[in-house]
Amino acid sequence: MPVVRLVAFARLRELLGEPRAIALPEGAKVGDLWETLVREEPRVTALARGLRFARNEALCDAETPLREGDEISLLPPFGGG
Amino acid sequence: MPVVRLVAFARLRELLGEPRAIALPEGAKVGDLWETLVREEPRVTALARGLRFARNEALCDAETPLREGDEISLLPPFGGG
Amino acid sequence: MLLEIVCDPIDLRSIESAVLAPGCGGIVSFCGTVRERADDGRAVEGLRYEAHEAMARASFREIADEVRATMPEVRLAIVHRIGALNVGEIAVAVVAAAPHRAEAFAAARFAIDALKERSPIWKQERYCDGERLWLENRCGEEPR
Amino acid sequence: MLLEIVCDPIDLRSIESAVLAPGCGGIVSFCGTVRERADDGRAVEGLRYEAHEAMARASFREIADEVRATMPEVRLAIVHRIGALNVGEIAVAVVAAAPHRAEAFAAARFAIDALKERSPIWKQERYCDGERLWLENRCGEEPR
Repeated sequence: MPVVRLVAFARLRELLGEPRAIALPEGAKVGDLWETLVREEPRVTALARGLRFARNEALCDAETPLREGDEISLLPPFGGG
Repeated sequence: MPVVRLVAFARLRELLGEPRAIALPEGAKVGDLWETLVREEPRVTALARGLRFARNEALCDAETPLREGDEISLLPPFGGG
Repeated sequence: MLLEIVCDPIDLRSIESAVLAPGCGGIVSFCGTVRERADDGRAVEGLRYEAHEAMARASFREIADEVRATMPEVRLAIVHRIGALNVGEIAVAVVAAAPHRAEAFAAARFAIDALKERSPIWKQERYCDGERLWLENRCGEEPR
Repeated sequence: MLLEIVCDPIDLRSIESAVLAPGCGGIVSFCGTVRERADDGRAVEGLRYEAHEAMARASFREIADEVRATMPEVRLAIVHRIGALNVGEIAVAVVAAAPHRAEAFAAARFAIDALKERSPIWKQERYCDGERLWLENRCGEEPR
């Protein structure tokens, strides 16, 4: 049961809340975390387009395995500048 | 005998001096003014490359006739910026 | 290289001073400010920016490294503000100093384009009518 | 449009303030300063600029008119200093503000390139070894 820290930004932060710990089944991947969040808050489904993930400040993909203590960031399309 | 005001810039100003009046024969053109200056100060010859003339603040060429009261500017290649 | 995410108002002059060196004859500054009207003409009350600060700073370093690799003489600053901004305030400043102007222009333009494309920063436009909208940069299209 | 030949030190911030409008989200400033070393490496004591002031101002207006014709939303300033300048001082400032950054970059770059090519302004480099040299812009070549 890895416990990871979830950090969401922009509209996703508004829907999912401030950074928090979340426990996932053994062997879970980043994509499984996203599926868990979709079940928790179905409105995030509409935000999947262009979404990127980062694990410990490095971009990763949905197949990346989760490890205890990982910080997983949900990065919607950027709007800086 | 048109009298024109001669204004030279940069190295030409150093050689020909500050703005001054200069009298030329009736029918003289801008090119004749230049020839007069070359006789007066032969060192300006080396500065003919890229030289442009202006008559009353508008670019002109050596064939432009001189008229009484004209301001004739000698514009070496630019160096601004 | 000055590469920062800041919460306080941006002082462009102090950034330029930090970048400028006696060997640099050309300095190009790009400054993005909060406009009073959105692209659709709606009156804007202000913006709110947020960032993954560590990743944004890392992206600035990556951009600066790429500039240095192709234009080693350029000195670069990238500073982005986060939090709430009012109309007219500076959201982002990119300053590039170089011995000659071609490199300064190229570096500044590259840096702001790259920032918009790859720095994890988000912008919420807040309109005078009360609506709030998270805006995405349109990458690969006509730059804003 | 602020288009000037000045004798006193250039205050870039006040030029930017004059140009910036609430509808402009991007502002690009180019600033040419006096370098401490010439292209050949010689130590520079300072520069001296002179201009045909009336013709130089007219050339700035012509440049601004051309910018307006192709980019009507751009607000532009061109200010060139003449007289004696020390190392590090600003010789020329071009500021372009526009709703979007592409136009601001394009206008600033066009204006400084055009100024170098067609404004009757002359630069004398004064070296620490005592020599003085009138320098010509290299038009149509790699821009400085």
